[in-house]
Amino acid sequence: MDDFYRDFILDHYRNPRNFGRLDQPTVSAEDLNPLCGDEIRMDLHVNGAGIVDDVRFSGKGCAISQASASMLTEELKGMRLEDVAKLTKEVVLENVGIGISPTRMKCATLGLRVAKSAAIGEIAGWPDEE
Amino acid sequence: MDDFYRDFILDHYRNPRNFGRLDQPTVSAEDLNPLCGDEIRMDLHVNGAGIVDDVRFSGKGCAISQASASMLTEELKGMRLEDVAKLTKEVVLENVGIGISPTRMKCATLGLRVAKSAAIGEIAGWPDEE
Amino acid sequence: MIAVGDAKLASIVADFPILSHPTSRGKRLVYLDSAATSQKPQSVIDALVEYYSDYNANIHRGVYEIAARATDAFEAARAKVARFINAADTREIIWTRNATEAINLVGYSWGLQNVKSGDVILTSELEHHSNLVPWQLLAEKTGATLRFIPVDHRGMLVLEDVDTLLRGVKLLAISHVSNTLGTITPLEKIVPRARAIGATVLVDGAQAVPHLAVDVRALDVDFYAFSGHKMLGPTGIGVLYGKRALLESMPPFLAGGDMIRKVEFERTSFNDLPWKFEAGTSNIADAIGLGAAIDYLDRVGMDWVRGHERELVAYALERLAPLEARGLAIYGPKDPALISGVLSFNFADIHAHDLASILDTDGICVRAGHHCTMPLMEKMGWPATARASFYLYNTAADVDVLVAGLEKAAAVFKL
Amino acid sequence: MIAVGDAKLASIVADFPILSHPTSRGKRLVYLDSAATSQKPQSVIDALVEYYSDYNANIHRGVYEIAARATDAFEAARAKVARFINAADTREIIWTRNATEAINLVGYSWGLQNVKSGDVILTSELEHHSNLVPWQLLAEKTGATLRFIPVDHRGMLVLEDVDTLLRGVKLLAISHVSNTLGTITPLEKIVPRARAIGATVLVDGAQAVPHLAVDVRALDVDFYAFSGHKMLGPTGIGVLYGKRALLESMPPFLAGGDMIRKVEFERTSFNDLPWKFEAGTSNIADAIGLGAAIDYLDRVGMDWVRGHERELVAYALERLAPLEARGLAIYGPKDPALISGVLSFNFADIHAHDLASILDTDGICVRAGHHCTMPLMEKMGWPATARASFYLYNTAADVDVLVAGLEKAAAVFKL
Ligand SMILES: Cc1ncc(COP(=O)(O)O)c(C=O)c1O
Ligand SMILES: Cc1ncc(COP(=O)(O)O)c(C=O)c1O
Repeated sequence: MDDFYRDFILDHYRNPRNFGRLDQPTVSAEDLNPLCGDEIRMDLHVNGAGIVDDVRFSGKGCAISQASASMLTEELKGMRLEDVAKLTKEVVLENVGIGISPTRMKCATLGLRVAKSAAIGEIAGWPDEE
Repeated sequence: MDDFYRDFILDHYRNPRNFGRLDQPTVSAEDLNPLCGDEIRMDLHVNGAGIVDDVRFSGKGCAISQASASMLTEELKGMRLEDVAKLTKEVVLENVGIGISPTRMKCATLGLRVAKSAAIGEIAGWPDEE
Repeated sequence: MIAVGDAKLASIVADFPILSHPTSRGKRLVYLDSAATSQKPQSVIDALVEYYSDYNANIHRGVYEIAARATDAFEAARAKVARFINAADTREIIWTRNATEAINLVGYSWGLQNVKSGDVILTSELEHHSNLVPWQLLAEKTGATLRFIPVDHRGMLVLEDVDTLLRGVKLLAISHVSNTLGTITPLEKIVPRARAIGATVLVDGAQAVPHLAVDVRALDVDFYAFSGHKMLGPTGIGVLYGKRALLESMPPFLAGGDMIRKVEFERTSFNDLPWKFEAGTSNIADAIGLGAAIDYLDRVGMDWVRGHERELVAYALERLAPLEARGLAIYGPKDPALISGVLSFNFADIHAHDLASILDTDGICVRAGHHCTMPLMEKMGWPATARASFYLYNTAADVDVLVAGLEKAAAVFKL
Repeated sequence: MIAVGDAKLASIVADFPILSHPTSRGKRLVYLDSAATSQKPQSVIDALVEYYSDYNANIHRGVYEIAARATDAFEAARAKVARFINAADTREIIWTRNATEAINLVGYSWGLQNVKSGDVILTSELEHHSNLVPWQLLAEKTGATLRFIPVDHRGMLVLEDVDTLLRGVKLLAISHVSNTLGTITPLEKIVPRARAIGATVLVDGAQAVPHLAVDVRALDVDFYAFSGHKMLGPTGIGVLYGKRALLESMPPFLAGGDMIRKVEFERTSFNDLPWKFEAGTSNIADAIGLGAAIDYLDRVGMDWVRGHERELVAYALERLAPLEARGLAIYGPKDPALISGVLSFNFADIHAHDLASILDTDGICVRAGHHCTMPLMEKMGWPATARASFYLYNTAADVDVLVAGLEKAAAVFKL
């Protein structure tokens, strides 16, 4: 696990890309990893062609969740919203590379889960409040 | 335990002495052994001198509880109510003799507990209903 | 009859260390009280020892190695339970202490939310107190009324008028197998009718899951409760199965660590299933132990277990029959197809407690009393019964020892 | 500092089998998470094995030998608990699954009976969720309000205005020792004031009973809750202590077998204490296991345990001090006299989870997160902390390994 914290991970952790909020997001979602308390919010802006043309994330948490989310935002820009909804955790694993332990997988995939749920919510419509 | 069931125990079980109810008991009590379901009721009649001059027991249960209660009633007759209140389980153990296992002690002393609580209740007054 | 040389049975018996330890009087232990609690195979004991000796740690929030291993083993045990009773989803398996707590959980959470004054709760006359008293309390709190499916003189539920009985019923709470008589409830005759009128269905499976192959989806019940300790597992662990949508809609029961999502001073949001219903540190070791018990039952096969118990009951009925002339009364339908491995009886005027004490001197463990079914006993007019209950490790020889013990009791009581 | 050759400590360490099993990376296990759950000595594991292998039987209603032995062992364990915390009466000891269930039992039984709209429940800002969320739920159900004793920046309760805080209070629910900071609540300053105004007092002793000598009568509390698994006992067993008169006056909580006196179809009368609150088959084995844990702690002596933890904390504070210049922030009062064996910290900008992961690679088990005290974390502005917690089997060498692990983390994160 200690070999996981390579320079680029620490760099994304300490200098997260696309950090903050969008003024006029098309869709936002946030989630919390109840087991460790990490929180992430994702704001997506989608253009008329269904392409994510801007994205921000915010939140707090460990290097794994923050770096993974930061790297993910770089991928999201330019993607079709439909494809965001279909992302699998492979995209995260490719980003962060080796060494993630099973206990920390939930940290690594938190940003992804939030982005996907934003995309799915936007496409399918959020469920009505009961 | 099998040597416990001697002739006189079986006799008291099958032909319990002083079995039934009194028409005009001075005091009655009943209790149940919640662990085995045995139930015993004792009716005592106490004369002006504070002496138990008549007694009946009723209930259902195992040979140990019924025979012990039956033998106890024979002792109770003629006792001062105050002394009934002070009886200890030795009286039962002397009556039933050897061989009672610890698990069955509650059966053996059920009649005694009922008789004592009747006597104590009569002497001290039953607690008020709250 | 059980073939004397049955190698499978012999190897099962050898798996239970307690069965090779003689009693203080030097007798072979003849354990005929599995309906109260079952014995445990070495593999279950080993699973506990392994957890405590190798990877004891609290679960869910630990990032270190043994915490991860404990979490995995704990959740793997839950998955084993889900598969064993054919639940659709692991999240439908809630750990409780025992069947009793599982039933109470439904009473407090679903019950207080859904049962209203005037509603009817339908149960039966042969329920264990654990599937009766919680509903009495719920009825008292809500103003609902209890109604009972009657039993006939053989201890079978009378189901001719089931639709009448079901009229206006909000909850059907019924046992799958009676612990006193072993009678198997024909759930297929009641549950679909209850569902048809929109009633919620809870089944007390404490005596079923250990002895029969149970499929909660085929049964189509809403809730199903059982205990680990009666199915080769440790004490202190039980299960509530509930349909996911129903569990999702219910308020939490106990509150505390692990069942929360986010806590602020004034308010709290709750965790996802199944953890929403699991407050505080779970019984980690015993959940893992129950997983090992299920592995064991899987290896033996539930069909074998059921078949073996049927054979034992048939053999016992055959061997006991001659004693009926001397006053032995066996209760229940006396048909191995209708009952699980349970026989309740009385012997002439020997009280069940005395009978149990005399049998104990020969190493025979039977239960005596009301078996936590006082209303049934009252209705049947039995002050108490003696109960012999069988499980996969019992043998024809055990039945023979029981019969000899009864002969001895007859002699002691000069019958 | 701990004398390297301390024979007593060495023999204690040898009693815990897990401590001699290296991790998968071949490291010695340095277990610093006893506040989450403690490790178990061989004698506790043996007590479980003995029960399951020699005298496994259900209790209270069995007349046969092993049932009697199981009942005796189970009730003897209850008596050990009563003596260990100096309860006046064995009947004041109610078995629960854990501290969380004990607290919820009070909430459901005493709480719903006694707490009314407008009543105040006083608790503190440093409570574990298990001693907060049950009161939120009770307040919601009854219309009562929650009030909080504040904590200062060191994590100490601010008690200057305790009489003002206590005004109108029906229930004081407070922890004896904080699981996040280890701070020991000066109960002697609060409880008598609470009693003076007639408030009922519940103390969450989950972190106290394992580490300090606790005397419930000297503390004069009404209820006291704790868990076996944090005090060398098995998972799945906990204790609610309650004053007898109070417990007598309370309605039952869970309903079912064993807690009843007489059941009829329509009504039930309940059993005597303590069984009134113990529905269904108890966690027999683990109660007996907790008894063995108490025997172990008795042999070591609670004064030794407390003294040893104080020494360890003092040594750890001394060894960690140099790292403060590099960004290590240790929370809480940093005074071994005021805290039990718990240290919470953060290291520069390394998130607690990352820290715990890095330490794990060297076999060091620390907890990272909110420790089920989210409101405290929020108030203090800590997103998470790493927590090292000590117990009787920890050594100065464990502290040294922790310090080395932190040095390594600093290198990994290029601090
Ligand atoms: C202070 C405190 N209270 C209550 C609890 C809850 O204990 P359990 O999870 O064993 O119910 C804990 C355990 O983490 C604790 O530390
Ligand atoms: C039919 C039935 N239901 C419920 C129970 C309660 O099980 P437990 O005591 O494990 O909660 C039992 C156990 O005796 C039972 O036989």
